[in-house]
Amino acid sequence: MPSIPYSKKVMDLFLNPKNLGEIENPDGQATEGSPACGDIVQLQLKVNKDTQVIEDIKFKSFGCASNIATASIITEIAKGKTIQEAKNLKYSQVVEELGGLPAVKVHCSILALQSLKRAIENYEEKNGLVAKDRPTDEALIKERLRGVIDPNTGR
Amino acid sequence: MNRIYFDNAATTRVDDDVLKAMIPFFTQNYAIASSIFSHDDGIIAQEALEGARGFILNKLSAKDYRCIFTSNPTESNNLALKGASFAKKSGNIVVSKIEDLSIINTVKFLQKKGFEIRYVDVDGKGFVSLDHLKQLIDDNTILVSIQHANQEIGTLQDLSAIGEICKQKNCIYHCDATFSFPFLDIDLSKLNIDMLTIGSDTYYGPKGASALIVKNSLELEPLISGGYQEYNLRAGTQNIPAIIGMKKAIEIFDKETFNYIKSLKDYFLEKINQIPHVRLNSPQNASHPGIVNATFLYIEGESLTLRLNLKGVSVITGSACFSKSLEASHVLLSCGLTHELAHGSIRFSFGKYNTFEEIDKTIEYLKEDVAFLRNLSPLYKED
Amino acid sequence: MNRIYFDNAATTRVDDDVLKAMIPFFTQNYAIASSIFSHDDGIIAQEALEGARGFILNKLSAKDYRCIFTSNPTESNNLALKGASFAKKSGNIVVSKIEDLSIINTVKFLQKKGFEIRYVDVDGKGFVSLDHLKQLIDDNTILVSIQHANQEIGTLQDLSAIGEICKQKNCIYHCDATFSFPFLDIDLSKLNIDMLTIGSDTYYGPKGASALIVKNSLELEPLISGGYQEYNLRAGTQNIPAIIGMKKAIEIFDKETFNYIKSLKDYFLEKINQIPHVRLNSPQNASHPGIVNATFLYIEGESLTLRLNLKGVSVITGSACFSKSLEASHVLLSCGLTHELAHGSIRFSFGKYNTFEEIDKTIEYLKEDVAFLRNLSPLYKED
Ligand SMILES: Cc1ncc(COP(=O)(O)O)c(C=O)c1O
Ligand SMILES: Cc1ncc(COP(=O)(O)O)c(C=O)c1O
Ligand code: FES
Ligand code: FES
Repeated sequence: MPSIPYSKKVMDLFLNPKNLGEIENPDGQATEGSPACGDIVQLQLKVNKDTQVIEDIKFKSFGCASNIATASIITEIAKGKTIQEAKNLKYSQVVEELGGLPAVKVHCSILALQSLKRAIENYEEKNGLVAKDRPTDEALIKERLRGVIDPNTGR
Repeated sequence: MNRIYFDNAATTRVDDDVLKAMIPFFTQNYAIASSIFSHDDGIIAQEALEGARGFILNKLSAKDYRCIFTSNPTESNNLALKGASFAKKSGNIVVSKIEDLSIINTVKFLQKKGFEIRYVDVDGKGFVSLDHLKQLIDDNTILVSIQHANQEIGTLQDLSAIGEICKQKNCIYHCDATFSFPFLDIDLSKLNIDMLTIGSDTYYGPKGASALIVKNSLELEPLISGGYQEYNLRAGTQNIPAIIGMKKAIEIFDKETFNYIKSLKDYFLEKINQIPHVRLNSPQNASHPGIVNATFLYIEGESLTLRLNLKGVSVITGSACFSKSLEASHVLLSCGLTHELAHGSIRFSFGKYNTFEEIDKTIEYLKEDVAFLRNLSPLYKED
Repeated sequence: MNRIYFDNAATTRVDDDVLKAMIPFFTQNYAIASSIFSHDDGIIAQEALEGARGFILNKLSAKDYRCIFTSNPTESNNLALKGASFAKKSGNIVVSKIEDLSIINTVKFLQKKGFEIRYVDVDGKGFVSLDHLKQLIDDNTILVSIQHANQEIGTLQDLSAIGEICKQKNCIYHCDATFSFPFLDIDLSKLNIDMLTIGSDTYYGPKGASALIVKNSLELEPLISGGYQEYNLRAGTQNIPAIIGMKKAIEIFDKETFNYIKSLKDYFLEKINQIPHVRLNSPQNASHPGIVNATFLYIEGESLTLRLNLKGVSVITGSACFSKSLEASHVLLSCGLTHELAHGSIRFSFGKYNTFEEIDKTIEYLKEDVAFLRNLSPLYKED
């Protein structure tokens, strides 16, 4: 059997993504786009205001298999965690959970993770937990992805 | 599982008759062709080689032309562009924006070597603007390179008009006909083409063969130095089995093959209407008979090709996610498609070994997979 | 008539097992290799290609090297010399005088582009003078190219000593091993070789395949621009059937094959003593196992090859009359042979499909034809 350079886990989540869809009246949400390849990830949250625990989380993706799988696994990991715990999630951890990603596709996991962090920021901002939001423009995305968007190295 | 191969624009299965024609040149007439005063083995090889050369020149009605065999169309295109440019030493080169990478990256290389490169615009369906072409050519233009059939969307350029412009402006015209020959007739006695690239492995011939057809009067600097093969323009032992296979593939490519492939395409175009929100990127007329490029709105192409692949269908996409360089197809972008539209584009290319039943199956798979991926997409709102 | 083919140094018959290994890649696994995220057909091709690449690197104990597939040894040699020189931009290049034309004419080309070329002397049997080599290399030397086995007389150079000199002098060493590999082991973990050219069609592999093995750290300017194949150093669809054939040919070339070919040569050397006034141009030791170059004094080589050809024997000569350029073999002249001696030289090259009986026959023919031609010769006075 020939091997597409995706792990079994990535393929499973690509074919059967978890937490797919949208939340009505989300407490926080973000839509991130990648300047590298033009894909879009949307993430929405329901957060328990007392415990700060993420009670529901859903995503949509206009991206490749790696992007879909990463978004999916992030929702699984984040669900039930506090926003603080979720914010500390490292992308290396996500890649590991996925059983690795081809180097050229690592940036897709960064993108998905960024939308989680942005969705949390959006929640914090709406609830007066942070002072000011910086708009997500291309410059900001490039800054965040700096060093990880070289498609040949994935770094 | 029998796979459904709809990637015939990339390369095709070798025809059994082609392979049969090649076999003796592996195990019987295997000698090299260069020793004309020497032994019969070499002379047999030489005659086979020259036979193929004459056949191809004749097929193209190329009277005052040489036929230089190379290893693939990329090499032929490199020999044409680098060869003519280095022979001329300086000047500007005009190419269309939708050429194959073997042209695009060759002119980028030539730019680094001091040549100026000018890109002709194309319209929404990939047709070169003849007005823009005329504007771009000036006294310092040494070379124009504009393809025949486009490799991603199938658009056919008007070679006669382009050749006429180049003739009037007195510059060399190179045409990359890799993807059109022998599907479409090319008559060099009637067209103003100075150099023509043809391939082998997209019409049931083998890999390892291609030719650059070059006017006798035209000077080229060789890319590859060494022995005195191929009019001293391409050194190295010729790949005679592949060249014989190429010849055979041209010989057996007939009107019937053309019509069958075209009927597959027509059938597919009829069926694809069953899927909503599909944008056809290929032109309706003046298009290669075997190719359909379509964008499935709101979804990303790599995901779709991957899902189709799991069901046994081989296609490719112009999505950035799919390419090694994470850049969307330069052809689609040059035709004015947004990144988003290029993202969801799929190339279906049909060949003589495909069947109508394969198309039926693929349409069913497409319905399922497109619906699934749209459901996933943040851009898609059900009507 | 069954011909006697003693031109195995030019090219060999493809082994049936090699052909068998190639066939599926014409008609089943025919897809191109470049789309790793795409369809299974492409991935199968990719894996076969990378399998062959890994196999070859491993065979050569090439740890920190890339294996760049090209269309033939001429192209590999061009990529090595032009690629490294253009990357370095200026300097001098040192080559032996007895290299193949694909090296000799490439450095002549580079000379026109501004590089200085220096030629190392060889002795009467073609061995490079290591002292002269040391003298020629200076601080501006960017590249040394000295072959392994010579294509006309079989002389084997001391790669270890040459590599050591290049290492000390800190310049790139390219070795053309087209005619030695896999007859002779080459262990890149022990030799100071930066680039190595290997072929396919002189050891029962197909035409259309060759590789340039290049140290990872070494920078090259590509000859052929286009798609992103072969580490971006050689664009164009890879000829996978030929590459698979090359791999198979390496796999099945064993000690037994070597010994059999060597025994044919030894037998021939023993028998040729029956003919008077024969000068052996090949060295006794450090010589390729399948080649004998001999001068039949007082006669002209083209006449002899022609007579032998009529009796069904295929050989070639270093005579000026035989070559397209009417120049005697540069190899023999560089070894100090007079034009007269080069004139009567014949190359016999043996292969695994030859037999002892074929040698017996050829010796008989030689006796007749040499006598006939000497009788014709104004130079020959019977003793
Ligand atoms: C129009 C055109 N030109 C050139 C090429 C290059 O072909 P190859 O990669 O076989 O050299 C292609 C390949 O798809 C093509 O479609
Ligand atoms: C030592 C050597 N190098 C290079 C070549 C060139 O080989 P080709 O003509 O197959 O490219 C030959 C061919 O005989 C050779 O013997
Ligand atoms: S989303 Fe485009 S490469 Fe992954
Ligand atoms: S005698 Fe005729 S070419 Fe030498």
